[in-house]
Amino acid sequence: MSSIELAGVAKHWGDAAALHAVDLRIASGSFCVLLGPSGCGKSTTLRIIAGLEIPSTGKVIIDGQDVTGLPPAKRGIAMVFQNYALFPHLSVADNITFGLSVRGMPAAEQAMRLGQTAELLGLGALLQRKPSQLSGGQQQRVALGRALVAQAKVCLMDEPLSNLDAQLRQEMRRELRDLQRQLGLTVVYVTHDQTEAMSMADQVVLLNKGRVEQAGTPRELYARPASTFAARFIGTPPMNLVALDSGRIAGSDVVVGVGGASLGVRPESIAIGTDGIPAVVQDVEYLGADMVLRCAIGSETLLVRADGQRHCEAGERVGLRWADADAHAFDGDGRRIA
Amino acid sequence: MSSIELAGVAKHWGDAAALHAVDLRIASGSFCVLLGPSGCGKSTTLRIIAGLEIPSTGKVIIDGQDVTGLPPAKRGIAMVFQNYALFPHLSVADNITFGLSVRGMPAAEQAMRLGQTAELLGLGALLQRKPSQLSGGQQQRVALGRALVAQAKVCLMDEPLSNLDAQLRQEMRRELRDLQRQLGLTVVYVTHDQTEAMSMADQVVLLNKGRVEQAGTPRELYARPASTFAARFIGTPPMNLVALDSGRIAGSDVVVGVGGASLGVRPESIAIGTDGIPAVVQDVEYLGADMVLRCAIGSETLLVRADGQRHCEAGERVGLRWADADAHAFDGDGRRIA
Amino acid sequence: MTSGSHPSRQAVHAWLMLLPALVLLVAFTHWPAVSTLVDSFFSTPKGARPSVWAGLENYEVMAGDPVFWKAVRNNLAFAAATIPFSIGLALAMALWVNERIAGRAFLRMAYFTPTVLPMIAVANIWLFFYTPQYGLLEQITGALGLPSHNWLGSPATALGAVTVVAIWKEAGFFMIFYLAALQTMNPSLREAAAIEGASRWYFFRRVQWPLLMPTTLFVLVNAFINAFRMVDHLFVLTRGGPDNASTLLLYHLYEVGFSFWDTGYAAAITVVLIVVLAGIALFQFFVLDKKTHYQ
Amino acid sequence: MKPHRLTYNEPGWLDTLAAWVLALLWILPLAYAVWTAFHPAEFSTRFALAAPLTLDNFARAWAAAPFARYFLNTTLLVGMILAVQLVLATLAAFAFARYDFRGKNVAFALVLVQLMIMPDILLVENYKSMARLGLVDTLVAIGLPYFASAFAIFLLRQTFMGIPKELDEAARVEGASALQTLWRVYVPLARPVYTAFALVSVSFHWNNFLWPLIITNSVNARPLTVGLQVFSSVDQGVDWSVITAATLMTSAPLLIAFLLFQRQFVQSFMRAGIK
Amino acid sequence: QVPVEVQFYYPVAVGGPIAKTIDGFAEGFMKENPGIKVTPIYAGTYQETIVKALTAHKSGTPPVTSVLLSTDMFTLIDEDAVVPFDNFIKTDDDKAWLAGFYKAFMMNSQTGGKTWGIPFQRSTVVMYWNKEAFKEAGLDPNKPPTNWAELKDAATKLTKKDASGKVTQWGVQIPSSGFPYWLFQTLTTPNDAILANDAGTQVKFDDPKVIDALQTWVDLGKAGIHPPGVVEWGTTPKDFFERKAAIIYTTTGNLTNIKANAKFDFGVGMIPGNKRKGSPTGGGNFYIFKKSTPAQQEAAFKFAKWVTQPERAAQWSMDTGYVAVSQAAYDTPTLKKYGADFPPALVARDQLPVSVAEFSTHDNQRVTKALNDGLQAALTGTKTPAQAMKDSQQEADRILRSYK
Ligand SMILES: Nc1ncnc2c1ncn2[C@@H]1O[C@H](COP(=O)(O)OP(=O)(O)OP(=O)(O)O)[C@@H](O)[C@H]1O
Ligand SMILES: Nc1ncnc2c1ncn2[C@@H]1O[C@H](COP(=O)(O)OP(=O)(O)OP(=O)(O)O)[C@@H](O)[C@H]1O
Ligand SMILES: [Mg+2]
Ligand SMILES: [Mg+2]
Repeated sequence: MSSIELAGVAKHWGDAAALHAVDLRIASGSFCVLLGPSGCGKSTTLRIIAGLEIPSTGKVIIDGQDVTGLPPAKRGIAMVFQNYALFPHLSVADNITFGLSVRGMPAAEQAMRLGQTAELLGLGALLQRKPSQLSGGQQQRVALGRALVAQAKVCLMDEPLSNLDAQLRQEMRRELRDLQRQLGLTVVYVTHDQTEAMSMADQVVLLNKGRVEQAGTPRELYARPASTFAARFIGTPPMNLVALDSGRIAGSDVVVGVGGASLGVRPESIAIGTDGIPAVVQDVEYLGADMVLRCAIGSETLLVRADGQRHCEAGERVGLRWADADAHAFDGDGRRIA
Repeated sequence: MSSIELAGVAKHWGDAAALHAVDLRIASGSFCVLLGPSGCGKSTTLRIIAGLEIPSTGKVIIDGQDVTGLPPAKRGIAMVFQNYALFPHLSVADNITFGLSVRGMPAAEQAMRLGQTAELLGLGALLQRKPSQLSGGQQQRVALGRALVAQAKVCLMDEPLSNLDAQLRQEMRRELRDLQRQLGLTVVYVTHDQTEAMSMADQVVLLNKGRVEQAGTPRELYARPASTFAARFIGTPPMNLVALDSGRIAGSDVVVGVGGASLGVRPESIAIGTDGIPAVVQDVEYLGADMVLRCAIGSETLLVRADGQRHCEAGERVGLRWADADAHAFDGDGRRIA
Repeated sequence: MTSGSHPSRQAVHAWLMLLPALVLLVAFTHWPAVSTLVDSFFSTPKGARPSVWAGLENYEVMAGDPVFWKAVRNNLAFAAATIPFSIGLALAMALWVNERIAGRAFLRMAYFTPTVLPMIAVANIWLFFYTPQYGLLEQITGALGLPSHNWLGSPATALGAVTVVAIWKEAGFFMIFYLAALQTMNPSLREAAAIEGASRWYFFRRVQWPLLMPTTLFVLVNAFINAFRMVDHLFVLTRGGPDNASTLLLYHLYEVGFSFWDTGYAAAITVVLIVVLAGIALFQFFVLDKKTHYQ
Repeated sequence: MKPHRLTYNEPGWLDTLAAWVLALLWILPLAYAVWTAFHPAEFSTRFALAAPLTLDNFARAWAAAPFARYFLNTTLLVGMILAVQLVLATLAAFAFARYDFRGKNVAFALVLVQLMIMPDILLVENYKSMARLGLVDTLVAIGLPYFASAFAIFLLRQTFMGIPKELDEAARVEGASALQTLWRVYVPLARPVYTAFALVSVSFHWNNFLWPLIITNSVNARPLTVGLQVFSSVDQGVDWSVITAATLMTSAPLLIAFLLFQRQFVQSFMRAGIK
Repeated sequence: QVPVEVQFYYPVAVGGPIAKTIDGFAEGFMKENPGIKVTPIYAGTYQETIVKALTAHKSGTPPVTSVLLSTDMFTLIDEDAVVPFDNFIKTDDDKAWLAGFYKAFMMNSQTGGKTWGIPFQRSTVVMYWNKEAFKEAGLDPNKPPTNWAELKDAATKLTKKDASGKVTQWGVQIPSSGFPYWLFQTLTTPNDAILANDAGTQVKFDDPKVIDALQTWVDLGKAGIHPPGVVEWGTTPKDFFERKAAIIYTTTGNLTNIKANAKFDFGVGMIPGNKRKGSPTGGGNFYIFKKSTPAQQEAAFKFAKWVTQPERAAQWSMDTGYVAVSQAAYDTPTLKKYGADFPPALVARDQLPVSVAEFSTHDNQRVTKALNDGLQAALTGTKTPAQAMKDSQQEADRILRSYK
């Protein structure tokens, strides 16, 4: 069992700072998802945990032991690299079993584990190929396989499913989650896919510009975003943030029941009908199961998620409504109020 | 304006066949999305259009001209590679303007276009960096920038947004779509993200094991899947396919109004309530805005999408209902019936 | 070329790119080499006696020339020692100075000195190292209480002494190419291997070594050829002596060609040398090239 | 203690020790040359700390030949040879590495054959050619037989073959012609190898002796080694003091150049930016 | 009128700014002979010079004249590269000039009644001894050994060993690398053996006197008073400076070097005799190449004659340490004074009357190699002297078969 702790970890490259004093605690056997916009420092965090980068300041503690100076090999981790880092001259099979043969595992057991992993990832027919003969998604699965086969106590995954189709992805998520539970792995998982973050994580860590913006369970992040950044980042389409002008929606005389500088409402919390706050549909985006309407109130616009089967046209006048519990208030700095 | 046509294009590597006689027509100025499971031949199709691979058989016709033997440079295309293929020795700026300077565009114009593109992609602060100093998503944006800056008539994109966070992705989609419309580009776009496919495409081409499974508008594919493969592939969670046993749901005595070997119903088309077809909730997956229930009827299970705010527990008994228009029937080979 | 354009146009482009180099090669290598081949079938012209067709006579002379065979034997021993040692050392050196080792710039220069220093001068310095009584080697062995030895002057050690100098020179030379190749290697592979817990040795064996194969192929072919054409230091160190104990093929060839001025015989040796070398080197190349992973 | 560097890719102390021992062995001749050149002759075989320093040996060596002119010639010579070699070899290597054409293997074999042919063997023939071209006693004549270097072609071919195809493809999609791709992608990516070749080629031609001696007559066309050779004639026995002084004098530019250029051997991140 | 151009290749075999002296000669000559332009071209060592000259010759553009080893005479004749000087000897003055060279030097310059080379930088082998070492060993420092018995005796006394029995100073050292045959002649000549006939077509390696001479050399080593194995020529002077060898045999060309570097009093003496006295000559001659115009050849001849005039020969001798080529040179005031100040400079001259030609035959290098190999085989103990010389003889006979 392996817990992971980052204490005041920062990372600079010359002037450029990728991480500013990050503090983080990942419980042993939990599934932690790192989330955040592109370039916010997710991979860097992962690489520091792995021991591939040395933090400029701060400590990395795994299982209570300070491992900041320890080489990766001694940390008992497995990793899926964002860029795969497959060995180009080795076959898929050899890539996957690389770590096993490093540890001198008997060939028979290697073969067995390879078989299992390959089946899990649907790579059975490709074991003799070289990475250059694989499709992008297949390469990614090999990278995943290499990390999974080791069954290391800590598994770091950097967008391991980003190049897979939705279906396979769905399957993989389930398999990963099962595996993690079954083996009691501590997983640190980077993804930009919110559904993934929401459905898999025990803990979501939201990074922004090298700082931890919010850390908590998926529900917490969704239900009580700590800042406008968190509010906008989680949820597709994102939470609507409406500027308030002394309690009214800016540019209108609609009074809302909260104070602060802005009001947040999730598109899916808004019911669309004929009554409620009057708004004008400006734009319709069709998404299959549902559709997203852009509606204007005063000088502000709100996105509203509606059933995909419903018919709606730009220019239509509609009424919007949401429950008080679904309204979030933020102050001028974007921090949550209360 | 540039239309693209593939006529009987096949591609083999030794024994392995990546494409079997694909026929495809992409109208000039349209946005065509290639969709399909990992390894189905999407990238290969794109690379054949680009001229990076020579088809084993068949012809590639761009704008009525057979370009099968023409080198990539002469085809007037731009391309985002699935693996980015950034020039590691060039700065971000030089990577983006590579094509412009190769074609001898005046420096002033290059600088202008670079500025526009960098701003569009949020790369302004990184122009002097080398690819090795970028995060994964930043690299992907550079790759995108390199293709966009050329404003070539045909733009091929291989999962250009797969490593971006949801928000940026959303923005990018909009920008790409705008740009495509504005410049009248013909775009062939590979993605594994259905929302992307649905929201962006004029035409979706669904590939399966190197064959075109179905081609049509997003609505067509969603509303009238041509096969069980297409039915299951599009939509998250996918369409439920329930085996029928002489007009009844297998293992139960529930009679449904259609014939054939299986019945398809989308999870979002199923209403959950207290009356309707009786079912037992087996499992609940929480996804933020909504949740997915796995419900059992007889020996079959169905996924049902429900509102995320609703409370529901495994073991609960519920009633399911769907409209006749939402039921799809497929024959024993998985082809749609009528 | 993977991509598109018409095969015959491709060929034209390729030949155009080769043309300048090939023209010069033909003019200054192949053409003279062919004339050497022709010479080898003629007797050596000597003043009043013009050269006449001699058929295989020069080759027969070679077959019966004990010094030639001695040189062949010496050269095989020389090659057997220099090739593996110089490649092995070059690789070790390159691996060291590729990494952040203490004093890297100095180490790099130290290993490269054999290439920078002119061989004439260096041979004289080695001569001092090997000199009996007060030479460097003697000063060291003397300090250790070992008996004095005439390294270059006794048949048992002359070839070995010459071989050491060759290894010294070659290893530093090849090091630079291995170093360059290592620098182009993808650093994430090392990271992946580090994560998997691979030791440095394991990483070398399973990843670096196979990925260095293109360079090794290059180095191997060159080491092999150099083993048969490195002679500079012999001129100063032993001149093939004592009693041909350290004669190598090319040195023998020089003697025949530029001391004896027996151009016909020299041509015959040249032809045999080139044919054998080319045969083996091209065989090495074309066999190993197929097995080499290039990217 | 706080680590500042990644330990996983660093050599351990055992490696460091071995590397240093080997380096000290390897540099011994140079170290000896430095010792001897700066001390009077009687210390050329005795290593006493108290030995007096002197620049006499350098003065004697400098006076023995028109070294200033030779330096100029040699610099021009190696510059010219290197430039031509690089251009020709780059083109040829590119053709071998990235084109498929009939006769490729034969052509490559023909190139490789040059490696086996010792240039000295071709002395007489090449002298005749130069005489016919009227080039005897010119720098060009020294360089001409070396312009097409099989060594460089082979080396660059190996390197080019290792350059990720993705980058070639990207360049071509961007509209680059073959030559543009070569110049803007292949050449910069192969930089460490170019550096290696440049160092080796310059060293070789800086020190090459017999052919330049034979083909040139006048001070205006002769390289350094011809001047250096004055000291290597051993009729009077080896005078290590002056040989080493002359050697250091002529090799110093090379050593300095190496120290400067060895920095060019930096990770080229050839696959960065490729997923 | 266009001046006649004379390309002149010369080797440099001794250290020092020789090129400047040569350039000075050329300038001096041109001043006196305005119609001639002499271009001196430094061509490396002797070996490199002949490679350069013959390469140029084979390409049809040889130098007009060159200084090459006297022993290369037969090679050059065989290659049909040179012309005899006899064509140019027309006046009495010319004849007197030719007759003025020491006989010993002319032996390597003439064959078949023709003169092919003109002695220029010539040398001979002499003996150097360390006077201090003599004193320490209880020998008279001013009485060097004059015959083999004395040599052996002195060498035995001069050989010093340290506590562990390792020799720290050898009694005598005769180098045997590179060109052992030449040093060997310092043993065969006193043993009254001549290795080759004048025509260069016949050698006598298996002559008992030759074998005996070789046996003597080998025995010096076996007796532990001469270093074992093959002794490097190049390090021999250093061995002498370092007092690792008390007596050495080496060329007179080393005199300047030894004078400058020996930190002890040393003597220079004639090679010890046995049945007679004697030593081989060595060094280089002027040759004139055939493929040049008669005018050029004539000019080259003039130059050779001019350079070997007594004053120039004297200066050359002092500059280089080589033996001046004629008695007249030694009679010039400058050289006389030099000899008076530094008597060892005259030893070589004094030895000339008993000196013999350096070993040379047709296909010279090949025959020489046969002899060298035999000598080294005997010295390193792989063959007995008799066997070694028999093998060498056989090989030489085979090579020379076609010249009879
Ligand atoms: N060089 C090759 N040799 C053999 N097979 C290859 C080669 N390149 C690709 N393939 C195979 O061709 C099939 C199609 O590959 P392609 O890259 O087109 O897939 P894709 O649809 O882009 O998949 P992904 O979404 O995973 O990128 C794959 O099964 C792949 O393994
Ligand atoms: N070698 C480097 N030198 C300078 N800056 C770097 C270097 N490597 C990364 N960075 C910067 O550090 C920041 C964090 O990078 P990181 O790779 O951790 O981002 P990320 O969160 O993984 O983003 P993505 O989702 O795009 O992969 C980025 O802004 C990146 O540009
Ligand atoms: Mg990242
Ligand atoms: Mg793909």
